[in-house]
This record gives sequence, C-alpha cells and structure tokens, in this order.
Amino acid sequence: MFSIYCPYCEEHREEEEFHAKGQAHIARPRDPESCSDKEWGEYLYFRDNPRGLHHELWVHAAGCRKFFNITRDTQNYEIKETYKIEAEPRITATQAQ
Amino acid sequence: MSEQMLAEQQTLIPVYALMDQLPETEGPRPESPLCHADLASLAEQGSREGGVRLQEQALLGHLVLRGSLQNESFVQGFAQVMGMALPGALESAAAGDASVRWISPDEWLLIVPGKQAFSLEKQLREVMAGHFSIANVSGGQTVLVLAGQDAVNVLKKSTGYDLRDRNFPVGKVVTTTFAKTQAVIRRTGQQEWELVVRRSFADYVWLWLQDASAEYGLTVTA
Amino acid sequence: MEKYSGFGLLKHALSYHENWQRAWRNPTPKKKYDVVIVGGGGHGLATAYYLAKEHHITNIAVVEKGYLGGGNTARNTTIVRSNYLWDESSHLYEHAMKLWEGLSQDLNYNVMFSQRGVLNLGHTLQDMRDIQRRVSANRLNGIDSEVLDTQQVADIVPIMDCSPNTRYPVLGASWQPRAGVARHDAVAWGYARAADQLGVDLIQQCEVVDILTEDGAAVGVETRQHGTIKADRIGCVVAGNSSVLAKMAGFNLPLESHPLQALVSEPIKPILDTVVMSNHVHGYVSQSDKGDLVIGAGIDGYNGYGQRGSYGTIEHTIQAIVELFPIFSRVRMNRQWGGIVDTCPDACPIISDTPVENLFFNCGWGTGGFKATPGSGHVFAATLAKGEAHELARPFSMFRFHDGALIDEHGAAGVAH
Amino acid sequence: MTQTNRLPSGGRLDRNRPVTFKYNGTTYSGFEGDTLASALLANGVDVVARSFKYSRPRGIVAAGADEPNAVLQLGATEATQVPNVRATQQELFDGLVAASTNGWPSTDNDLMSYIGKVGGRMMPPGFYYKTFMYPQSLWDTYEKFIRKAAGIGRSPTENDPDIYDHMNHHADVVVVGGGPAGLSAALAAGRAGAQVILADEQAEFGGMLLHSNELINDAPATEWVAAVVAELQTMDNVMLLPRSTVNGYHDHNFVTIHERRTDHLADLAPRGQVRQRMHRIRAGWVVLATGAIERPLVYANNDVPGCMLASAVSTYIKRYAVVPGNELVLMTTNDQGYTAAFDWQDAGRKVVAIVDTRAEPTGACVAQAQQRGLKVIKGSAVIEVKGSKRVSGVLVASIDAAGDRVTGNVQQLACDTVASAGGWSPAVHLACHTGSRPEWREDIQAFVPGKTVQRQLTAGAVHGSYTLRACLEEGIQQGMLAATNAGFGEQIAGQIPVPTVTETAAGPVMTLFHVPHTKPTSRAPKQFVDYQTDVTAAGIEVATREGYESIEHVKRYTAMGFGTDQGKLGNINGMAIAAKSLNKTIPETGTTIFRPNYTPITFGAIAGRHCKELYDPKRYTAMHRWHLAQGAKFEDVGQWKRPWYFPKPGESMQDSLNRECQAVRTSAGILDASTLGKIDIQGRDAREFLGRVYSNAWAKLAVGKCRYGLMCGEDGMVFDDGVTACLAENHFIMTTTTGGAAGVLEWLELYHQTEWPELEVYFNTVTDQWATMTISGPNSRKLLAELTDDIDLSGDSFKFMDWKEGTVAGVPARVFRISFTGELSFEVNVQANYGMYVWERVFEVGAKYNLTPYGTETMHILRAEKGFIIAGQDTDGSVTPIDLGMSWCVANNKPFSYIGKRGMAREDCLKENRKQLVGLKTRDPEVVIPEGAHAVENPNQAAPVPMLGHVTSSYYSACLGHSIAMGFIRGGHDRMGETVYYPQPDGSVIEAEICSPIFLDPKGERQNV
Repeated sequence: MFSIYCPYCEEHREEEEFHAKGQAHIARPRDPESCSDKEWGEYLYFRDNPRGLHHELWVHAAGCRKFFNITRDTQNYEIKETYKIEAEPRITATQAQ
Repeated sequence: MSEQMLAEQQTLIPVYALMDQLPETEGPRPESPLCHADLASLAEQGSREGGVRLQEQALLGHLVLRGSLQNESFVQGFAQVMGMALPGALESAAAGDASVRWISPDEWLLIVPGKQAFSLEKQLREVMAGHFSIANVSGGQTVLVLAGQDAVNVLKKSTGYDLRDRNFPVGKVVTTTFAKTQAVIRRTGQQEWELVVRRSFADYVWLWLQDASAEYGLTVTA
Repeated sequence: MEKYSGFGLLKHALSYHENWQRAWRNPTPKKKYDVVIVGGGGHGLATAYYLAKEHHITNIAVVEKGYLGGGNTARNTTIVRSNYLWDESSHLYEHAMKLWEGLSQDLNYNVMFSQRGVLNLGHTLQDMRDIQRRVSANRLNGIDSEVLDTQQVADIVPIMDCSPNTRYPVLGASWQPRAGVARHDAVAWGYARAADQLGVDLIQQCEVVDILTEDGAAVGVETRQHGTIKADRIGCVVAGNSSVLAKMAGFNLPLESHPLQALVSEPIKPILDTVVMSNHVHGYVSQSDKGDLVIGAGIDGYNGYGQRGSYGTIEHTIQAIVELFPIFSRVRMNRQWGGIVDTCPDACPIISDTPVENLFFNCGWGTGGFKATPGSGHVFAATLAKGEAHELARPFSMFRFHDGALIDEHGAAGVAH
Repeated sequence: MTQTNRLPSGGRLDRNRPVTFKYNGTTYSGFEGDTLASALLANGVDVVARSFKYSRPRGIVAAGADEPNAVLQLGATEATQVPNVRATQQELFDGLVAASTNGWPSTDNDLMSYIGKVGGRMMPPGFYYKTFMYPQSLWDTYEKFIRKAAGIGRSPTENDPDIYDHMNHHADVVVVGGGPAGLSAALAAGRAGAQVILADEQAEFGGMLLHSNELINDAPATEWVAAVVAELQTMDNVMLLPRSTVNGYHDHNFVTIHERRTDHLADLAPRGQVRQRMHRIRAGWVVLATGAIERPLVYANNDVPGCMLASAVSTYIKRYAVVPGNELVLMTTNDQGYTAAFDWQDAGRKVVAIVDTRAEPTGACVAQAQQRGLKVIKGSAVIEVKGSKRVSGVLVASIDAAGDRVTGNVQQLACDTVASAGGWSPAVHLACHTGSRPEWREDIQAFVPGKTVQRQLTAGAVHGSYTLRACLEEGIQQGMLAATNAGFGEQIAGQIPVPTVTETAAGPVMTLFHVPHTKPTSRAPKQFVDYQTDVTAAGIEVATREGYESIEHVKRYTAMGFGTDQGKLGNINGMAIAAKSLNKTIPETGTTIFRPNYTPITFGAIAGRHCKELYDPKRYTAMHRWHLAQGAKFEDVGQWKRPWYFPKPGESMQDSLNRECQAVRTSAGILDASTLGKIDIQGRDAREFLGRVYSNAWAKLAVGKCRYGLMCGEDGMVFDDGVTACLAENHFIMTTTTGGAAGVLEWLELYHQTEWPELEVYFNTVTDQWATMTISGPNSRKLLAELTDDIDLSGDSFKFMDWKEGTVAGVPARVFRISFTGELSFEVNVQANYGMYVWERVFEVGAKYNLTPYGTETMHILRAEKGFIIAGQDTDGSVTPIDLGMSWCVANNKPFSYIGKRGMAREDCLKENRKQLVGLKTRDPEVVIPEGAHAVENPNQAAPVPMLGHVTSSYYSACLGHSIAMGFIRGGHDRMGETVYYPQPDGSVIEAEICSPIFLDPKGERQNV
C-alpha cells in the first residue's frame, strides 16, 4: 500500500485516494491526421514498461482530482519523486546509471 | 452587422446561466438527503448520552467556486463579498454563518444558509471577472456533524487519513475516502468534525456511521 | 527414460526409492542451437516439447534465468477454461482445452487436470446479456457452454449465497462443464521432463542479458552465466519480463506489466467442488486437492515487477468472497503472493513475429496464461518451426495494434442508461 | 479427569479460576491462563492429530505459532466453527469445545494408519504425479479420495454471527513483538515522545521472559516486564496491542495487525463486541523484535508424541506449570538446550539423560548439569525414537564431529519424552514481506533480515542477538533510533540505562540439522522435516535425486512449508538437507521467501464491515422512497438502484412492461432519470472543448438549444453518449450515461489538465444536484401545462431540442424538450431537495392522464422501437459511430481533430464488412430473439459456424404488436431485407430479416403532436 505525496495537496495520502493512469509524458500528436496508422498505434498502445524507474501518471481521484506524475521504481516500489503535470522529472533512469 | 448591433447582441446573450433554485413561497416542501432517516424524531428519543453525536445540517447553500489565485477579481471579489479571504491548501475559513473550504488549487466549497446561495452567487458573479465558475450544488450534498469523545474512533474506522492533532488541527479540511465513498472532512473542534457527503451516498454514510458508532453509543442531535 | 506408472512406483518402493532417475538433465549449453527459447515457464517448455515432438526440431535450448516453472506458472490460480467471447480467442483456448484433455497421458506425468466445471457469475442485467452473448458464441464455436439461472447455480454451489438480498444478487451464470483446474507446477515439470526426453536442453540459472542481432536479424542471445548462445530462431516466452527483452532487441511492445495477486486459505475438508468466478463482485475461487481455497484477486492498477501488490486489492477480493460465501467468514487466509502479468490493451495475447527477423514473441497473456499453456506452446512451436504464424496465432500479431484489428476481450464495459 | 501433569504450584495461571472444556467429547479441566495445548498436556493427552499422508499419531511439539501438529477444530455450535486452530495459541475459556480432525474411528485409533504403514512406502514425494493417470476418465474418482484425505479442519456451514472491523492508524514507531527487545524499544521510543504501537501475538507481553529463569536487575525477569508494561500503560502516546499478530508488512511501511478481541472469552463474541479487528497502520518506522524460533533436530521417528522442542518443554513447565511427561531425554547442540532439563528436574521429574551432540561441550551449563547430578552423554545423538502413540524409549549413539555418521554402538534408553534443541532460526518472516531476501549468517548458522528499502529496524534475536543483555541493549538503541528518525528522541538520548543481567558463559554451538542413523536415510525409519505435510529427510533426498534441485522445486515437489505453520519449524532443516544432498552450502541452495500472513488471518477480519448491507454503497435518487412505496422492482446500474419496472398486483413482468409502454405511447408516462451523469461546464472555451471530445459539431449550438453527442476514445470507439444543453454562451450542462458519469468527468479532466490546459473551462459534477423526471407521451404537454404558468410549452415556442427555465409546481426548474422515447417529452430538472415534492405534484395532476411511472426496462423498449442506442449495451468498446450507422453524428470537417477521428481512420476501421448495427425483424412476430444470440448465414453448418454478429437489444413491442431487435451484422448496412438465422440452444432456429433499427415513426412526427 503506497503512501503518495500529492504535489497539489502538498502532503502524503493513502493509495486508496489515487488511481494509476499509466506511463507519463505521452503527448497527443499535434496533428493526428498526419500520423500513419503505425505512429497512431504507437501513441495509443506501445509503452516503455520498464523494470526499474518509471515515470507515470496518477490522479488524486478521491482528493483534489488533479493529475500529476510520479517517478517510481517498479521493482521495489520506491517513489523517488512526485511532480506537477507540467513539470519534468528530476530523477531519470539515465542518471541512475 | 454594425459593431454597435453586434455589441447589443452580445449583451443580449447571457454568458453564464444564473438560476435561483429555491421556490418563492414556503409551499413546496424541501427534503434533505437524509430526510427519510427522520433524524428529528431519533433526536427526541436519543436522550442517552453516547460517545458519538451526529447531526445533519440540512438544506444549507452549497456553492462550488472554481478559479485561479492569479485571477485578482476572483480572489478580491470573494473577499469583498464574503468578508473573508479564500483559504490556502487544506485550510478553511469562516465569517458569520458562511464558511469556505479549500478543495483543490482552483476549487473551493462555500457553505452558507440555504436562502443566501442564490444572492451570493449573484453578487460574486457581479464582482468577479475573467475565468472562473460557480456551481450551486445545494441539492447535491449535505453536511453531517460528528462529535464526541469517540468521534475520532468512528473516523479511524472510516478513513485512512492521518487524524492526529499534529496533522489534523482544528480548521483543516481534507477531501478523502470515507468507507467506500468520499467526504470533505473538516475539523471544527477538538472533538468535532464536519463531513460533507454527496446526496446519493448519504444513506450509505448514515448506515455506516450507525454501525461504526454502535460500540460507543450514538446520539442523534437535532 | 522410464515410464511412470503405479507398478513403477511399487518397484521403486522396494528399492527404497534410491533409484529414481532425474526428471530432466542439467546440461551445459552448446554454442549454437536451431532454436533458443527464452523462458522456462509452462509456455516455453510446452513450446520446446511440441517443437521436438511435432516438428522434429530437437536441437533446442530453453534458457531460464531462475528455475523451471518459477514465474507465473507457479503463481496462478490454476483455472482452465475456453469459453472466451471472440472467435479468435475461443479457437485458441479451445485448442488448448483439447490438448489439456489428454495431457497427463501425452506427457506421462499427471498434471491433475480436473474438469470440475467453471461458473462465471452474472450480477446485473448487463452481466447476463454479456453471458448470453458469450455462451451463444461459444456454442456456435463448438465449445460446451450454457447459461444457468439463479436456481441452477444454487444447485451446483449450494454453499453460495444466491439469495436476492445480497448487494449484487446472483442473477445467473455461464457454465462450462469441461473447464476446471490443473496442478500448475506439474504442468511445467511434465513438459520439462517430456522435452528433455526428446533431447531438449533445459538450462536453468541462465539469464539472457542481450539479444544479439546482425543486420536486422536475431542471431543469438548473450547470457550472464554462459556467455553467447547462437540460434537460427529465437522465441521469447517470458511473461513478466517481455518488455525488458523487447528493449534488448530494440523495440517496445503494447504491454504493461502489473502485479496480480492470489491467496489461499488454510486447508479444509472438501466443500467447494467447482470453480466460481465473478467479475462484478470481483473474485474467483476454487478448492485445491490439498484443501486450500485458492482465490484470485484483481490486477493492481500500477505497473509493477515486484511480484506483490497492494493490500487493498486483497481486502476487496476477500470482501467479494465473503459476500458470495458468508460461511467462509471464519475460515482463515494462510498465504498470499503475487505474479507479474503482461497485459495487452485488448486483453488478448501476442503470438507474433517482431520487427527483428528470426525473433518471435509469445506474451501479453494477462490473466489468461495458464489455461492456454498447451495451446500457446503448440501454436508457438509451429510458428517457430515455419517462421510464420500458425493460423490460430495469426490474429494475435503484435502489429494488430497498428492497423487496429484488436480482439477486445474486455467485452462490454458495463451498462449505461 | 485429573490434571496428572499439572504442578501443584507455579506458572502464570489463575488457580482460583478453574475452567472446564471439551476435547473429542470428553470434559477436561484447566485454569485461566492455560492455552488449549497446555491444558491438554496437563491432562495427559498425547495424540492430538493424525498426519495426513501416513496417518501417524502426532502430539504437541511446540508452544507457539510454530506448532505444526496440534491444529484443531474449535467451536460449540455450527455457526461458530473455526477450522485449524493452533492449540498452542488458543487461550482456554470455560465451555471451549475442541476436536481433533483426522482419523477414523478416532484420532487415537485410526484405521487409516495401517494403510499409512503399508502404503506409506508407496507415497514418495510427488507420487501422484507418477500415477492415477490411466485412464484419464478415472481421475475424477481418484481425486475424490485424494481430496477426502486432504484438508485439516472443516468450514462452518452456517453464516458467521460475529462481526469484524478495521481501524486505521498513523504511528511514528510500530514495534513488533513484546519480548525483552520489543519492550525495551517501545519504552525508549515512548519516553522519547513518539507515538508508538506495540503489538504482540500473545495474551501477555514478555515473550520468552515469561518462562525464563534469568534475572533482570537481580529480580525475576517477569518483574521487569510488569514494570515496563505498567509504565507503557501510563503513556498516552503508546498503544499496547496484546493478542495482536502483525500478519503483514507492506510497502511504504504499511503494517496490518490482526487483533483477537474476544477469542479468549468464548467462541461467540459477547453481544455488541467486535470479535476481531484489523488495524491498518502507516508507520513512520518499524522495529522488528520478532525473536527467534527454536529448531528441532531431524531424527528417526521424531514425530512420535512425546518428541518436543526443548524451549517448549521449558515454556510448559515454567509458564503453565505443566510437565509434559515423566522421563526426559534431552538432545541438544547448544548450551541453552540444557535449561529444559534443569526445568524438568526442578519440576521433580526424572531426567534420564542429556545427549549433547558436541564432543567436548564447554559451557557453564555442563558443569551445572554435573552438579545437578544429571547424566550428560557427549558427542552423541538420539538417532531413533521407539514407541508409536507415545515415546517409550530412544536409541542413542555417538556421532562424528561433522554430524554426518554414527560412529559408535547404539544404546537404548527408556523415556517418555524427547526434547531436542537444534539452535535458533530468527523470525525473519515480516522482513521478507516487502520483497527483501534474507541473508545467511555463517557465525550463527541462520538467516537474518536482508537489505530493505523500508524504514525498518531490527532488535534482538530476529537478527541473531540471542543473549538477554543484547536483546535489551538493542531494543533500547533501536527504539531510540526509530524515535529519533521519526523526529523525536534527542532530548532523552542515552537516558535509558540498560538493565543489569547476569551472563552465563556459553560454549560454542554445533551445526547440526539432520541426525545420522545407522542406516542410510532412505532406509532408516522416517525422519520428519515438516510434520504437517509429512515431509521426510528421505523425501527431500528423493526430490533432489530426481533433479528438483532449486529449493523452490524441493519445496513444491515435497510440499515442504505448505502447511498452516508455513514451515516455521521445518524449512531450515529441509534446506540444510537439500543443500547437503546437492553438495552445496545453504546460502547456495537459497531460501524460500516468506509472504503474508505470518499466521493465518480470518477472512471476516480482512473483509471488516464491508459486507452485507455495507458491501458496496447503494445510491438513491430523491424519489426513491416513492418508488419503494409503489412496489417497484429495482435494477442495479453501477451503484445506483434504478426502478426497473412497476408491477401492479398480479402482473407478470411482461404485463407491466406492456402497460407502461402503452401508457407512454397513448397518454403519458414518467421516468426517474436523476441517475444520468450531469456535468456543469463553464468557461470561454467550453464550446471548443465540447467540439474536441464529441464526434459531432458544437460550434453553432445556440443558447437555449440541446444536442446529442457521441464520445469516442482515441481509438475511435464509442464509449459514452448523452445530451448537452447550451445554458448560456459560456455555460453548458452535459449529461452522461448513469454508469459512465465518473469516467467521463475524469476523461474531461484528463484532457484539460494534461493536453489542453490553455482552454478556459471548468467542469463540476452536478449529478446529485438535480432531480430529473422525464414526462413522456402525447399528453405530456397538457399535463405539464397544469403545473407551470411561466413556461410557454406550445410547439412553436418550445421546439424539440429546446430547453427553458421556469417553475414547475412552484419550484424553479429547467425543462428540456428532448426525447428518448420518440414521444413528445419534457425532462424536468429541479434541485434535488424538491424532487420528491415536484414528483408528487406531477402525479396529483397526472391521474387524469393515467400518468404511469415506468422503469429502465420500458425505457429500453421505447428507445429500441425508435432505434436509439444505449452505450454499453449496443456498444462494447469495439464499435465506431459509423458501425452504429450514426455517421450523422460525426463531423470530420471540424478544424480540430477531435478525439476519435484519427482512430476511426485506421485501416481496420475502414475495411469493408465490419459488423454494423441494424434492426432485426423476426419471421414469427411473436418470437423474441434472446439478447446475445449470434446470427449465421446457414444454420445447418456444423461447428465452428462462422458468425455474423450478435443481438444487442431485443424486446417484444406491445405497441407494434411484434418483437423488435437490434444487433450487429457483418456489412449489415448493405444487407437490408436479407435473412439471417439465429440457432438456439434447444436446436431451434430463429429466422430474422435485416431492417432499419427505427421501427416506429421513422419521420419522427410523434414528438410534434
């Protein structure tokens, strides 16, 4: 059971208040029409799904209803940082190596 | 179309739909979300002093305010009309019989006497400009007050939120899970909490509270 | 290799069980194989077995980073059924079902396949519509499947609360009599022993750290313990690690890996003779031959390779079980654990060639892996042998996520108005 | 019966409170303070179980959570049965009823045991994998016997009368275990001012000190315990939880504690009391002080009743004043073991011999044994036990220093009890729960907690510090450290003195797990490793011989550790034996990982109050009471309770539906539509936003107008629909499906927050705010006119898809002229507080129009007659608006590429012959095609039959006088008039013609009356 820091409520909350929404930083193509089926498919379905550091989107569903990002280790479940939706992660896998 | 006509037309087209949802006469009988539980008569029977006291503050005016703290007219306008400032994260404020709760960085819940909801929304809309919204949800939720020495134990059974004094001082407000629904919980006293719950879940919350209070004794107050 | 039998057992008893042969060898890998299968779980071992048995390719290695059958094969709730909605999946799972039905004899290893029937409960009108739809499709596909009403369900599982006063009353169910459960470990071991017997090298404690390619084609794997192992074709069957291996080969898969938890009660005397599954009141339960109630939980919402999920998920599952079976309230949960399920957006697997030539993937089974084991291995073996997808595997190409030809087994999301 | 083994004095019993209980039908007596196990031993009960594979008689071997044998059925009534209760952990109460589980006719005399004796040799590990295969058809029969033999206790067959609940906590420090280390840790952290929770599974705090002979501050250890507990009780920042097992340690320091509040009082909780409570705790820091579990030695026939752990013998004597026998032989590999013999002697019973496996033991205890006149046989071991239902003697022989083989002659000693002390295994279980692997420590020959990312500390025996002084020291240190880490503690650092204890010089320990026998393991009498699962040393050797070499394989192949004790006693011995037969070290062989629970936890406690009425919220509309009063039948839609239909007395469901439909078509009906999701949308860019999330156009929707919209995913598949009204230039109200409400709001927020934050728009849910009643039918206008004087309802002023504001029954209302039935319809929305009032007024005036309440089923029929879809019923996440024949609801000329547009343009979505939604008319108008039925071209084909698509909605239409249906057909839009076939389970075939899904009033004139 995770204890998650909500960057908008500015405190830790219980996992029950949140929903995980998958990989973060997947921007909708600016011009979908110009995407090939392949490109659109990659956008829709293909994911990094790393074993290790993962930047993921969560929503504080039972709290402030804000979406935000978490950098989490998918192996030991340690949360390295949480940051607002417009922000970039400070901790990345490349740094970790 | 001349600019003047255009301007006229725009003034004709309302930007927001403002509606007084209360009848003019006393005729129509309102029913609070817990009306069917008939707390009033329970209150009369419930003379026994229990470790937990419960009261529904029915039929109040609930307004959801959305806006940015960067929007001065929104911030100022609220202060001007309500005589208090919009509270910061997880804080609440009160002025007279009006109280306001932080819900999210761009959302506040204002609770006022039922009859004031419309006029206040009107006034607020008049002084506020730019990007903001106000939604009257007076019929969509209700306020329950939970008090007594064991109130905190009932809450501990109902939510995983950290209720310790150092984390949850009087005046703090959080939106969190409550049993299998949600509530806006505000600490209003050392042994007193206010729950705002949605109408359609009110009966479930009522059942839950009766059950969770059973071992301490529940007293319903009018 | 000796044949297992009651008589053999007696013979060994007389010699104090001192002369049992190894179920499989512990070979050191050769430099090169015709086919290297990465992943020594049920699916990988089955793939090796059918490659050797039906396609007579025996120069095969199965490389496993841990021990045989140590992944999801060892962690599932052992349910076997084939009553899937869409033609593509039901054909694949029914293909597996037919293999299950003769598996113990085929492998000469008792996988304890117990066709005790599976109930999928319906609790809402939309549940029942979906059930009727699935059953109708199953029957036309030649799969034994029927719709039961509440009373018929109650007759099959008298200990379940089928009364109208539960929160979500049981309105009926779909029933597949040929479905059931099997002994999960035995499936891996049975395939391992049979594959070894046909000459397949099973190499445990051998972790693949890279997939070697030469101008766009896979030529071998680099392993942590045994260096380079060359191969003409490589099949990856590594549930819970698929995306990691795909990355080594330089591409992404349409997968997310999630924790899936399960638990067992203490062993109790026989009380539940069939498998009960409910999507709406989420939980599924059967009773193992050991007497444990084997209970499956829901998938945790976040990505996780930790082989454990959140306690809240366990709570919700137990609540569902107690709601369906109030008499189990005083029974106790003995142990819980978790697996890693690779889930596809359309809840169907990937059995496919890949952007890399000679490299094939069999993954994305989500919660449906164990029940498909023989079928999955069988069609993947054909795919590896011929270098092109077996006809039953064709719809499950990873490239369906490009053209949009998904096979959405999520079914109806839930009724609206 | 008399308590033959009870000492006249001593123990921590309340002798003034005698207790009587029943075991296997016989009444026995004990005292308050007894466990069921201590009481059984006091009464001289030897056999408490039969092993499940060999049906061998089994007795009590341990005194705590590690007991593998004394696993009994508890409960005086059917409803209060509890299977598999560990007698060593069940406190005795007056009227307790217990029974052993296996054995026929009785556990004492079990006929199966003869089969066990004979057939036992036929049951090596995994024997069932090797047989029962031929023929497959017989497996069912084999399985019945296997299942019957397996299992221990039985489930109750009546519902549980007790209740369970949860309580959440946040604590700075959670201390697990109330022994010397745990008590010290709690005291240190408590004094530092941290909020502390101390949990121990036993009724009393103190752990091993409760039966120890050691002195703390020159007084009996129990006095120190009492003092510490007393001080902790005075601290209001400390919560003490006795009878509470920390069953799980989860990620981010989340700890679950199972508190048994009434199990020591009766098997049914006293009225109004909670039987068991799960504490769900978010801990700042966790101090594991879980102690260690003594290792039994593995020797021949070591399962004969009378074979026990040395520490258990001491526990029974000192804590419960019970001597579990008369003549003791003690076998030990270490000094601590001697204590059992001393306690035994002090209890006035005979110690036959102390068999020390060490050639030259040097500890002070050896001298003490000699002073006591006890016979110590050095460099030897008990290699075999004699006796069947009770130990009658032992074979003792000298062994080599490595403990690999018997070196000398065998002598037989008569005795009735064998205590073995093989050293200690730290209770690392909880440390493993969060995925951390234990580490092997060569110096103590045991696994200790490994590296972890949790905020976890350990103190005392759990990480191998076995002496009392070390436990107290570390407890204080770690308790202090935990408090300091949690932001307390500086002020009192170092202020807690370590109590003085007198150390006794201890000699080196011998590493021995498996005692050799004169015969090879395969031929020696059974040497049990895991009692409960009947796993023997020979069995483990067979497993490794067959190539099951990973410790996980050994475990799974032999079932070692799969019992209800989860191998607390056996696993380490099993690993050692496997390692030896593989010529590996124990760490090379590896350990099996422990998972929750530490000890089994009641399902009811995990479910808590979330069952029955409280299993899941029931959501009600403002008019629910009225529906109840009318005897409505309800349908579950999401969490909502919606009226399904309103049967009149004596009506069948179809009767009601026909009546409700006719009322709407001929006069007026009313539907409670309050459950539809409603989202208030405000902001300058609200209109633009709608255009992006709906497939159709919104740019020109004027104030006062409503429009229907389809919502698709990025894949182009429809996932929700509804009507959205333009309340004002920058103000809209969107309706969603009942089930989809929450999802749609989150969907809108997702795109606003992550993709288009620049758009000025706010979304607020107002679902619960409005009571919504749809008055539908030719007379709806007349009816409504009687309730409003400020809304012009005339057709020219109040057009279809208009909305107006005014008052209905004196209550301000928004009235939408939209129709899901095809009839003239007005949807009246009032603040929910007035919903019931207005609803009742409507019925007052409605009587003369035969105003008829209708439910979801009638609504479904009426809309189906009009060919309107229901998202979720006529869609399933795989259909595009085009597939639905709703291209009129797709505006591809919109400047912004709305959600779904690109998805719809993918190759597969454009291909010919997709399944398309059509109407279906059966040849026989009376026949209703079952929903879900699949169409085929040729019903006479053999399976697998190619399918064209399924029926999504199907009803009997009373108004049309024939059945109607909607469903998918491959390329259906181009197949109007063609015939398809629906084979039925009973072999019959329903023939249907493909037609337009609009069965009634295709021109839509009815709503213009």
